[in-house]
Amino acid sequence: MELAFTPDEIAFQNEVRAFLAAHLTPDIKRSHALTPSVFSDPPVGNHWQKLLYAKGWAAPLWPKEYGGAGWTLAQRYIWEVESALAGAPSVTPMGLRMVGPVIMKFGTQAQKDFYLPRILKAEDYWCQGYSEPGSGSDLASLKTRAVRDGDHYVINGSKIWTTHAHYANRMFALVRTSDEGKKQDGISFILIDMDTPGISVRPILTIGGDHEVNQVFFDDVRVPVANRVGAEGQGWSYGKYLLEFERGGAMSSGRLRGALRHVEKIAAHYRDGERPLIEDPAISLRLSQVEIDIDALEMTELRIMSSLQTGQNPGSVSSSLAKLRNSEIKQAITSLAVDVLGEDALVWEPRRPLYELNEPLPLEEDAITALPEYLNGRAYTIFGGTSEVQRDIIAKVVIGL
Amino acid sequence: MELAFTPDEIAFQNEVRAFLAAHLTPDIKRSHALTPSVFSDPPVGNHWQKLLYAKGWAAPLWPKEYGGAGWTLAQRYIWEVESALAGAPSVTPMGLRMVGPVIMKFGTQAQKDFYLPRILKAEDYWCQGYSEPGSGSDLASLKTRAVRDGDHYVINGSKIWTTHAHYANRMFALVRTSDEGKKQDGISFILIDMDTPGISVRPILTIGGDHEVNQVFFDDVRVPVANRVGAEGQGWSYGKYLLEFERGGAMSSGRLRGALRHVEKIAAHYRDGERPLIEDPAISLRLSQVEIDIDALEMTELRIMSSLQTGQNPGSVSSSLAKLRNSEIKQAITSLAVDVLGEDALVWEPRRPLYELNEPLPLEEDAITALPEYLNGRAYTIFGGTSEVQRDIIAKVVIGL
Amino acid sequence: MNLGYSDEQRLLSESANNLLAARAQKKDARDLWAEMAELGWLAMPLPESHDGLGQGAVDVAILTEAFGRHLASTDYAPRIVLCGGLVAAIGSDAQKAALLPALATGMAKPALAHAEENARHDRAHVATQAARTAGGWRLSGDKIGVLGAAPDRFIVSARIAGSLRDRSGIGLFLVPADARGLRVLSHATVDGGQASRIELKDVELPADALLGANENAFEALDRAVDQAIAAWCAECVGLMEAATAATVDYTKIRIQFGKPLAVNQALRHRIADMSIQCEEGRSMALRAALYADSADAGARARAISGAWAKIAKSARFVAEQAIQLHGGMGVTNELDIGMYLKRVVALEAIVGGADRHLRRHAALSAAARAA
Amino acid sequence: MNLGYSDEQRLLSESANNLLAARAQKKDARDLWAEMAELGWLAMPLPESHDGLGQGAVDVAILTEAFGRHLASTDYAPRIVLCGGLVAAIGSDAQKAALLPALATGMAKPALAHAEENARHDRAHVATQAARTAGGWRLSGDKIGVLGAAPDRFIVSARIAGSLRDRSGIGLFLVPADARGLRVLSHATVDGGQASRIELKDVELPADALLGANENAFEALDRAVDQAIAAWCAECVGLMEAATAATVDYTKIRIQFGKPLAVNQALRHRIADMSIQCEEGRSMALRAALYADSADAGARARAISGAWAKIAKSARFVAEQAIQLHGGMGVTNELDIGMYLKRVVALEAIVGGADRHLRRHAALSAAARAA
Repeated sequence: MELAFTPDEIAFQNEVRAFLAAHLTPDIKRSHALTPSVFSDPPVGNHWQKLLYAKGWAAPLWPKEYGGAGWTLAQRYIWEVESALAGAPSVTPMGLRMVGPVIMKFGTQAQKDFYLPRILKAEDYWCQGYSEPGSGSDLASLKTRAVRDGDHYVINGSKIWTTHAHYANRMFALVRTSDEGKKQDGISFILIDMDTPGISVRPILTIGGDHEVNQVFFDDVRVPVANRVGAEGQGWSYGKYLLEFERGGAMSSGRLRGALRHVEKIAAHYRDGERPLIEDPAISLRLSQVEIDIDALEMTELRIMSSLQTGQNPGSVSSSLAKLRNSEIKQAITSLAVDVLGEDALVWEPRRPLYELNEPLPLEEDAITALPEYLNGRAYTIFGGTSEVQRDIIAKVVIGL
Repeated sequence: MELAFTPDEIAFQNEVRAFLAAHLTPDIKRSHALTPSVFSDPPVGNHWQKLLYAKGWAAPLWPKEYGGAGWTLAQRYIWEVESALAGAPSVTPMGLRMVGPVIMKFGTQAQKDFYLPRILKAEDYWCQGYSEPGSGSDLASLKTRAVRDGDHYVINGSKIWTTHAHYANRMFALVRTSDEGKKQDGISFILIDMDTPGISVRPILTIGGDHEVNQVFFDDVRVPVANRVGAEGQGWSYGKYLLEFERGGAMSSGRLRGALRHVEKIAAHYRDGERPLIEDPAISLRLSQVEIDIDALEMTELRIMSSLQTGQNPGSVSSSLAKLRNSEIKQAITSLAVDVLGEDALVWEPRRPLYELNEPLPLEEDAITALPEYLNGRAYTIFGGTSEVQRDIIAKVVIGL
Repeated sequence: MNLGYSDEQRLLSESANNLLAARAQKKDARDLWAEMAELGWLAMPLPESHDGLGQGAVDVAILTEAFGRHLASTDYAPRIVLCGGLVAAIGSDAQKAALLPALATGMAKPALAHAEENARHDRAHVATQAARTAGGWRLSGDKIGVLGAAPDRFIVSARIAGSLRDRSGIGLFLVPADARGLRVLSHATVDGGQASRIELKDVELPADALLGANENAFEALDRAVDQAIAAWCAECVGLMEAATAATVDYTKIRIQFGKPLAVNQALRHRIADMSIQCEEGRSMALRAALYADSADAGARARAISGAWAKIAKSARFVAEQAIQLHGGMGVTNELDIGMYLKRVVALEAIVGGADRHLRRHAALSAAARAA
Repeated sequence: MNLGYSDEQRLLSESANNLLAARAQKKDARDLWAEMAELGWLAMPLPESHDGLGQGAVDVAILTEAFGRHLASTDYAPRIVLCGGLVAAIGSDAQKAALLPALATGMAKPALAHAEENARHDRAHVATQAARTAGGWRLSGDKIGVLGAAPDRFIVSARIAGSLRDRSGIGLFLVPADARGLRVLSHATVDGGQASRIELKDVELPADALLGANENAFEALDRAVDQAIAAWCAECVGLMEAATAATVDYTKIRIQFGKPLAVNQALRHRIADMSIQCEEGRSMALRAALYADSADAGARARAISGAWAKIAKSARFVAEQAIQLHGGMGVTNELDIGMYLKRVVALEAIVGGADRHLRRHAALSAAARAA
């Protein structure tokens, strides 16, 4: 058993650091740091993805035949940690980590040839059409209907919580193509051009004041049948595959560590009288508590990675646990940041994007995002499967009833 | 609205303090303090009850016609606070607060004449035969059977968690007299002489090493039908009346306050190097946290009392809430005490009763009970309706589904 | 001992809640402040000697609880309880006559400018300097978190003597909004209100600008802030109860997997915990109100900080869980549910968090034990 | 990076768990210590130069995890890891030769006498005095929490120089159990074991009683205690998993209101939380083991205290909830379920609680930031 990296891994780590030093400019870092959304702003993430693409690093886990980096899990882990600690933007997962693998596994050759390179190069921006008003955790109850009409499906209904739908040019969606059998049956997986007539997008502002999510309406939207991935009525299983990929593929401890370092930075310049807040016993204990929680999650992620590397299946408890703890720790970090603000947590800055404002901000740049991040971050324990659903999943596996 | 006492109430408070100064001897206090059980040791509590009886204070809430003190709720509250802070033993509730009110309300004249004075004078010691192995929170599923045979019931079965059954000379029990209808029907409330042939008592030691509870076996135990209280098959409603009386009648904040003062006392003589532990920031914050929690419970109890005084019904949320918070705060206090012990929490003293030992104890008298109290105190959130059941009750009322 | 409301208090509670509920439903945009003046609400805690009604902290709490329930009027406590309370407590007769009747009619809109950078809710932290001049005083310094939209004057704490966190040597100065050398930078607040940072640069004031000619105003300030906290405790109770009620309603209506969310035991227990914290909060807010006017400063401070330590934590829990149980809808601006949390965050920024007040409670307890 | 067990480690884990499970089932009363000696378990972490196997902290953790799961052998860590580790680290060749082979065969039963009243787990708190004499040393002082039944000798920490909590000037002395002036007061421990307080009154020792002639043994002691904590972390993981498994079994069998307890979502979520804490505990115990032998004392100490802060809290939660979910039966001596909690309480008394180690972690982090 060995926690240290191999010489090859250390060489890779150095290469990553060199790349970050060369390409992660202060401007990019600032744009990322001044985005209080749960996700990176699309222009920021896209710009970064293009730089990664030029290096061949856009898709860490895609096989090389599809233009992926073909990294080992350890390499990907090193990448995640280094880029998070350096303050790099995160690249949207919607193309690379969500629809990409589904197309790769279940798509036709034509679909692969057309979509995969465009995902890789950030030429397309995808959004996910899963949730609907009224469905929520009970995703399979979705009602958006796709009715066959010759070579097209005619789609009617509505999707909600659609991240970056106002920016995306494509959507992958689960739609109902049949009412027969169980509700999970009769769901198909379909790729939709966002400029197809009949689609309208209504912005939904989050409580932090950010525009990340939307409601998308479909009014007789005609989508070619050729845009269906895999077999009709099998969409649920593809969607589940994607969700597992989404959760199990998370290596979140690096990003948490980066966020904690940021709070430490704020806590070092806020003061209580003469004393920097980071020396306040209550604050320093909470910083240690979060650090320890990140250490635990990191080791858990490394253990999962280690068993994946040797071909073992870490199981659904692992992915639910990682999702759960990641979201709880993120929230603990954002709460701590707001407490560090003290009196300044009163100050509200609604203008967006912050990194493009030319006027002075009402707080220091380091501190200005803490409050909207805390508020938007309430979503961590809701989206992608609520904490309650994760606990249901874990209990089911552990208890077996 | 007025938090202060009236002149009459202040006069009463002074009377209580004078009584405690005169009768609560160091010996009695010591016996009580050195009992790590959830309940007072029967000899200690009985002795104290006899002193109270002599003063006419044995039964605060019984009407005067039955020999009760006939106090107002405010007087009873004053009594509870003063006697708890002074370190007085608690008197067993089984006679005075549990079976007594049931007999008073549902018993025959003969039962009242015989039992009530004996309860008042501590001539009888009662135990409660409710729970059974396999029933637990689902009390109504009880199986101990009483079959009519002439003027007697013949009882077979077993009761468990029977506090002080090894000391009691009487038991009030719920027994099944019929299998017809709902399981709550067919339960009768019966008074049993503990020296009736066929009764055997098996001690159950708690994890703190104390003998408080027992399992009681009934093997063809013949009990006169005249010992049944109220109508056959109506026992469940009497039992419920009693449980409500037990919970709603609690005025527990005084006793919690006394327990917290005791922890402060230990924390003042334990030291970390040169510094008394009570000056340790972490300990002093926890002491404040508990104090605040007690303040809140006290105000809740006073609010309940205030609405009872004006004839309002505080409702079942109040009694569940008081039970829940009382048990949680008690546990917080016992945990804190164990943490104050530090290295000394390793030391185990299994001998009982501690107050009768003539050899030296392995720890200071003030500290010796902390560990068994913490362990036995795990029962607070289990007995008398688990915390989970209390939350079920509150949710049912609040949600209405 | 009697902890029930009087008939008048019950009536006040009903009328306040009815009025605010009706305004919210009609999206009534008429000036609430003017209506409150008409109803006598602004006059409630002000002294009878100056057009006030002389009512106590329990009555104020009835009002602010209703504000919390309906997410209304965040200006009441800072303007009436803090500014009004300070003028009533230590103002000269002339200052009282000038300000109190105008507060009662809603004409005067003063704001307390006390908090400063790095103060971290230490109320004796005053770096702003007040220097004596021939004609009176010259003030210089920066203030943050000055509550309320467009104040017409400020009550500015400034140090006359002593060093940074000394309790002695602090004075309160009446500064008109148009004073030379005063710069007001207003900003939005997280709870949808307005506040400002102000910069005082050699602001010249007459001698009678010093409130009550009092060069040691800390005690009065400390008490007024505690009284405002009592009002905010009650506001949080209203807010927690409203958030819990909204959550109960939502989870009963929202269907998931063919059943209302509210049948899930895990959510039921969460709601039970929210309800428990509402009840405990109500107890503590009542306790805070009953101690707010107490002559025993130590007992008052301990009761207030104890109540706030409990309530700030409970309110944060309840408001966060209300969002969690509303799921996706909870994290949007489409529902009001996020507003409860924002108001709690704002109050913690104003008053200090649970940690801060637990420490104050512990320090006061240690002092009480040593005495 | 590779975090999987080797085949040897898997085998060790299986055989340890099988053996202990079989002993528990048969209520096997034969001396476990002798059997462990035979199996080579006692020799595992001892140096190969002296009949040891030279295995590392991960292997020890495999063993102690099994002890935790089966509530077995609380003597291993104090005797082998602590005493054995100290002698191996700083003992002279003669001391190693005298003690280590005897430890490996189970013949020697030493105990570390280090803790003192008022130390509160400050490892540099040593009031016991070691004075130089013509023939060697004279020791006086009192020790508490000396672990193990009937030790045949003690390793006593005593101050040669410096004041109460100085890290320098601490020596470790080998003191035979029958030394004149030594009084051993043994007592039962909460986890069902034995420990003692010892009083040293002018105990005369030869010059070579000082371990390794080392007058600054703090670093070695600090490291040995951290290594023992790594072993105890793993023990807690075994214990937590066993308590959780027992709770799952019980709630599936126990019928209430016509259904198994385990169908209640509130209990299911509790069990999910217990499982999560088991997994996190496993991660942290592994981390502790991987850092236990690290040359970087700061990184080691931070990893150990971080792991223990997490695990102590988790283990207390899991053990308390295991009792809660067993209901009435949980609070009796009729089931083993209370033993898990008692062992956790004992370990916190020995090692210090989560609070104490969180503070150590924070202090080390502050030092690292300052560096």
